[in-house]
Amino acid sequence: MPQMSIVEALNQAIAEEMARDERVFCLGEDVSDANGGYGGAFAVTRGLHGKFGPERVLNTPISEMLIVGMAVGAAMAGMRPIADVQYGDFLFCCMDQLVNQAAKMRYMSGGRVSVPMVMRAPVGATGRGAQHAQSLEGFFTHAPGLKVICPATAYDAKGLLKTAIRDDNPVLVFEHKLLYGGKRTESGALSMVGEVPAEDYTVPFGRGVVRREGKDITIVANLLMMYRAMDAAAELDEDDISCEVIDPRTLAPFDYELVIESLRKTRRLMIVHEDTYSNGWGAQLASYIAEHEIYLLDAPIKRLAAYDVPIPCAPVMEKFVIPSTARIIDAARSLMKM
Amino acid sequence: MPQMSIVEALNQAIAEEMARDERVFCLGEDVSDANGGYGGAFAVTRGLHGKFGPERVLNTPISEMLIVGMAVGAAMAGMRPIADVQYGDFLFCCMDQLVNQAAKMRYMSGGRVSVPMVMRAPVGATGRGAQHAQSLEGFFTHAPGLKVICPATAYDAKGLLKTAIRDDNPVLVFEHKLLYGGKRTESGALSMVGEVPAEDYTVPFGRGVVRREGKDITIVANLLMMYRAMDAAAELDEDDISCEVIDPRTLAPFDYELVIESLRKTRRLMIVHEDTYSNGWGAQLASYIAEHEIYLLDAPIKRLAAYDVPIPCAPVMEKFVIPSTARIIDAARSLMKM
Amino acid sequence: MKNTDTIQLESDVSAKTVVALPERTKALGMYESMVRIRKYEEQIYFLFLEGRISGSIHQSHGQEACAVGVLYDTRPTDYMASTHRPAGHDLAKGVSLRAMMCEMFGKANGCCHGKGGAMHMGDISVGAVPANAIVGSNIPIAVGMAYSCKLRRTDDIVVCFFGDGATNEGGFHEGINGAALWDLPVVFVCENNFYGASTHVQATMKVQTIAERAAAYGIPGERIDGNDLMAVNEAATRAIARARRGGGPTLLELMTYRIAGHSRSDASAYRPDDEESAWLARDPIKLFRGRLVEEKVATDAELDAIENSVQEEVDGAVQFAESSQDPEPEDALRNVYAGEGEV
Amino acid sequence: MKNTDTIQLESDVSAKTVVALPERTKALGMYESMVRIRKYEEQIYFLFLEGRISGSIHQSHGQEACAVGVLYDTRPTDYMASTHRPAGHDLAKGVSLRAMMCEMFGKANGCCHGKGGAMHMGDISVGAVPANAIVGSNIPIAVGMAYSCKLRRTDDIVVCFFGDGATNEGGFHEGINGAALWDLPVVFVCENNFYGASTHVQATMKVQTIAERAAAYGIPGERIDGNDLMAVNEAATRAIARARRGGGPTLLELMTYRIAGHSRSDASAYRPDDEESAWLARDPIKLFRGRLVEEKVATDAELDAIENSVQEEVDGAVQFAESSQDPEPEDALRNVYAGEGEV
Ligand SMILES: Cc1ncc(C[n+]2csc(CCOP(=O)(O)OP(=O)(O)O)c2C)c(N)n1
Ligand SMILES: Cc1ncc(C[n+]2csc(CCOP(=O)(O)OP(=O)(O)O)c2C)c(N)n1
Ligand SMILES: [Mg+2]
Ligand SMILES: [Mg+2]
Repeated sequence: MPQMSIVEALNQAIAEEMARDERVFCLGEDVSDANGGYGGAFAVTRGLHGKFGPERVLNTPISEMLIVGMAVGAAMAGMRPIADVQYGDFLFCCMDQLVNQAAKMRYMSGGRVSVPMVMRAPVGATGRGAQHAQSLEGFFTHAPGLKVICPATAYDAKGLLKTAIRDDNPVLVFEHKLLYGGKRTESGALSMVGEVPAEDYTVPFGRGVVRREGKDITIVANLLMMYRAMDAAAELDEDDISCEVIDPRTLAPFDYELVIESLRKTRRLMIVHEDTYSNGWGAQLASYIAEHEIYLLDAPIKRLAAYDVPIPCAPVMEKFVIPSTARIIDAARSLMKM
Repeated sequence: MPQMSIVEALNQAIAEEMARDERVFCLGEDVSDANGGYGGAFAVTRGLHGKFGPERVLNTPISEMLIVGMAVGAAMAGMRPIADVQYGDFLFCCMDQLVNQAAKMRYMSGGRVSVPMVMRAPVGATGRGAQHAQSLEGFFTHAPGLKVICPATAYDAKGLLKTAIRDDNPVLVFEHKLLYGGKRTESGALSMVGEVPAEDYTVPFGRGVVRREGKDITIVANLLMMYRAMDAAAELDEDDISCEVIDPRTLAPFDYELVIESLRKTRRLMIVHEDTYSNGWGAQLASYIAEHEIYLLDAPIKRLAAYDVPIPCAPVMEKFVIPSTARIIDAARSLMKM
Repeated sequence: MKNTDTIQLESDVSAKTVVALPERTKALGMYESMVRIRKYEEQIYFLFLEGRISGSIHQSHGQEACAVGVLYDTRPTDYMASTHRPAGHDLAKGVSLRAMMCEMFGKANGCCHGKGGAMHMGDISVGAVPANAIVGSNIPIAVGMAYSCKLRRTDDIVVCFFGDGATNEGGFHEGINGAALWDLPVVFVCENNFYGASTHVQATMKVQTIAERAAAYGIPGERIDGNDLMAVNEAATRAIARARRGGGPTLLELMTYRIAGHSRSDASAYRPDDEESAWLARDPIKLFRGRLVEEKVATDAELDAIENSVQEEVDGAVQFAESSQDPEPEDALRNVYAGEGEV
Repeated sequence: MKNTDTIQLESDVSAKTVVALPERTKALGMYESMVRIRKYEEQIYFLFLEGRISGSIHQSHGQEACAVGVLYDTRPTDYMASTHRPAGHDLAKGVSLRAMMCEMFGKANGCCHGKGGAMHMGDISVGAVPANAIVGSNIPIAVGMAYSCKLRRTDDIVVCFFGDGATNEGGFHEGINGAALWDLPVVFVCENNFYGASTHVQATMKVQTIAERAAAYGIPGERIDGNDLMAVNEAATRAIARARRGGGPTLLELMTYRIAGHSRSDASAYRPDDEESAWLARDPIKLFRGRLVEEKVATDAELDAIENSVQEEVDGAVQFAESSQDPEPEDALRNVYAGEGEV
């Protein structure tokens, strides 16, 4: 099977869907690479201009409301836009178009209008300060009408993005800057290269995946944190603490069932994300388990998240704020003692 | 003690603070009542123009980014603006100014700049459809750097708003349209009139209040839902189910201690809000208890919230979506059986 | 804040040449369409007073010539994006009055199945997308719909309505700039009724007209008497033709006045009496009717007959709506997401 | 997308009369200020190459005359609101170079205590508010600062910088409209360097100049050669004076060019070589130095001495920063909220 980075997988997904369905098009700032342009701030749309031309790979002014509003409007008119605003933090500049418009439009029309659009947004802290660092999944899992996905492998990136493009609802795709593995590598980046089938495939929404089996603790972690959880699990193995690591892959819909199934075995739950502690997406998962499956638990639910601060720029502080492998290991050890 | 509505209490708080501190001013669409203007969409700023003039009661264009951006800038320059955008839903139009700017500015400056501003926003469903109905507390409890309050009585409205105005941080004030008790009454509105001391007082942030003592179930509920919880508690009393009702009053900071203290007695927790179920503010509270005080619980945590849908317009559906007194009663009864 | 502008505007406007009436079928069709809007909204207002429906409405009373003048010649496949004040636009675009009335009653057979309500009225099957209650936010959406016309190589166009107040929103700027940049087929129609809620337009911007803002985007902008049905129709015809042939967007500023308050509960205390009565005298339906009779296109009796038949239509719609089924409460859980059993 | 504009602009600009040099102290001060920006940013760039600092930076290399020409005569009590490309503005406004260097190294004694980083540099004590990395969002904030000047009855003013790309943001429209409406003391300075990231300004708007957008708000707009220090200074002086006396805002469009890439990792593949070399020949520091020598305000030796002393300052700052303390990791938890023990 071909090996590729997440950037390449995302790029392939878009290219294949654009070839398959002429309703699909991309728009955003610098998405085109015509005449030396970027092909996306993280090169995800590189090469598409050459294949599909400027109308279907539309460079826009720096106008987030325009970008997302156009995506909403074009989607309502039957197209399948894929919008890009470069950094997740900038979604706040067009939040009305996402939460008041994209999310509510179908419902307000009594189901007579659909908004089949995709909004891609990179998240994660990379030494650029608080306005280029936020992990904001929890804002969007709080908006009924939106679907929210967060692929962490090349396989999932391609398969989930294809599902998103074919879905008849607005889908937010959170990608992690340190997992892209493209040309623009950063300190702290993981060089994720994974197998991706050559043939067409999709990954369904609402299905998490067990990345590693274990019997003592269920760790649910997404994006970069999933890899830290895997590292922690490998180390904890030496302590004889066996962790099952679940990557939820999609946050809305959420695969509660997979977590519950795992808890039947482990009876201990840890949730790790780079989103903030207060009202991060893990709060909902913890709350759900405490509401529906509390009797499964042999210990308190442990949550690790970015501390409740804007992301600081200096590396020493930034590292401290984001859950590290060491913090996961410590938390797992103390959870076993509870 | 004088009796007054929440609208009157908020109006008094602003008027007194404006008289006390010349740095305080109001801005927003239609906030002035000069020449027959509204004095705020819900009349909260009525009469202030006459007392303080047009510069300190500034009618703005319909420009939410301008309104909130100006508040941020003026606050950074040492003023104490009180901004108004008419309906909470419209905060999405200026979310960047709230979440990327107001919330992060102090931190990004290393603590050298403050943003002492107040953002008022009415929430709650009143038969006007999905774009005038959202209860959006959970979006803002998810943004470190912001404080979030939700006064449900005239006493708290005045005391908390004064604290907010005097606070050196950005504070979001969520007010419920059906609790205003002003001139514009709505079907479903409670005619809340409460005692408010004549002398200057403030209500501290981070301190909830027990609205009714009980020993079987702790119900934490804010704004309109607090009153429904009180009604439910009264009815449940006849069943010999004794509910303690806690009004958190401020959501960030949150008075976890008061809830925990109550749980030591009741050992059962129900959380009720009009915010959505998924990632509503109650998710964080449930998650916190499941993490830190799970052993206090004799039963699962029960959460009641608006169902995960945009708010429908038709009364029969709108009523169904928002937790009713009957739903609270049913949930309490089944919680007692667990 | 200078209300003298009103007068200036009228003189601006009267300086223009009078646009000839169209042939009789169209003339009567346009008259009927304006009357339908008027009678529908009057009826809604009474229903509120009688407590038979709840919620609120923003009436377009007095602005009917804008809706009808712009939309009369559009196709069902052309899109129309409206605002918190959509009833006139929807009716002129061809949304069923019955389905709208049912929506006002919160019935299951409303045009949005009871989920939308007064501010979100629409019917995509006639090109009326659900109206938008976020001031200015329909503008970027309209641009996206226009972009879809371009991508699909149709010659359909998009009409995007908004008020004077909306032109101070960021979405106005971003949206019109985008449409201009790519020569998209949109007609931006600003109904300048002098007020955004209680605030006068001159208290929100330093320029005297909204039309002149078009220059910042390199597109034509034109100010027109919005109460003169034929003037509106003539300008719209040009703008629509320009859009259809790929010539790009136009910004039309229609000078008009809402006779009713901003919303149901508004008594318009902020408006001078003489301003109100001056505009009342320029009621667009009266003006047009006057011309129809004067220029002998129709008799008073014929026009009365139209009014009566529309009144019957409205009365029938009320009866129909009142006898229609409420949605089931649980219907509230449907239509959030497409697919998956419509959950 | 027509790069011929570059040439047109130059001819526009050269048609204007040459602004006389100021007295010697100011002239040398301005020269020093431009050199300080250049050497600071060059140093930062080398530090990246050597891997001694991490993250990224957006250099203002080539745009120094904009920062210095506008800010040289401002007061410490005047505010300045910058962007993702703030170093030049900050230095010209008087932020300590040492404190900025420490911030780049992520040190506890950085001007934002290590929390801000390259895109949020500032020091409120000299009027430089933390720079803003959200394109366009500093504009409404600047308007609020100007409103505070008005409320407090000072005659301080606000300088608000942004790029050509930012003028397509909604915040530009809302912010400038507000400032115009209330005659607020702001000078809006658009540094038009022809590109927003990899996208040419003419691919983002249909109008030819940004200055003409001022008309949509009823304020003056002026296009100036941004590489001609004295032309910038002259226009800024007028705009600042107008703002100080309550005359309201001005929009200045400064035509300039960033010699470096958009950010550290950008090789500017989207720019034609001849365009780059044409602008390189118009390096604002070289141009100004040429005049200083030609008009005998200073000798080459004097100017070299200034350059050397600035270089020493920069080298000293690097040494100082490298030997400064890192923050404690736990410092990350401070400064979120004011009060309550600074938590
Ligand atoms: C983003 C947003 N801000 C504020 C409002 C509240 N609001 C509803 S209508 C209105 C006035 C709109 O004025 P204008 O655009 O002139 O339209 P008109 O009502 O006159 O038709 C306001 C302020 C809103 N619905 N959306
Ligand atoms: C709201 C927002 N959108 C996009 C970006 C990403 N971005 C950073 S700088 C930039 C280009 C800005 O261009 P311009 O305003 O011309 O300033 P310049 O970089 O040329 O100085 C972009 C798109 C951002 N930081 N903020
Ligand atoms: Mg209006
Ligand atoms: Mg630029």
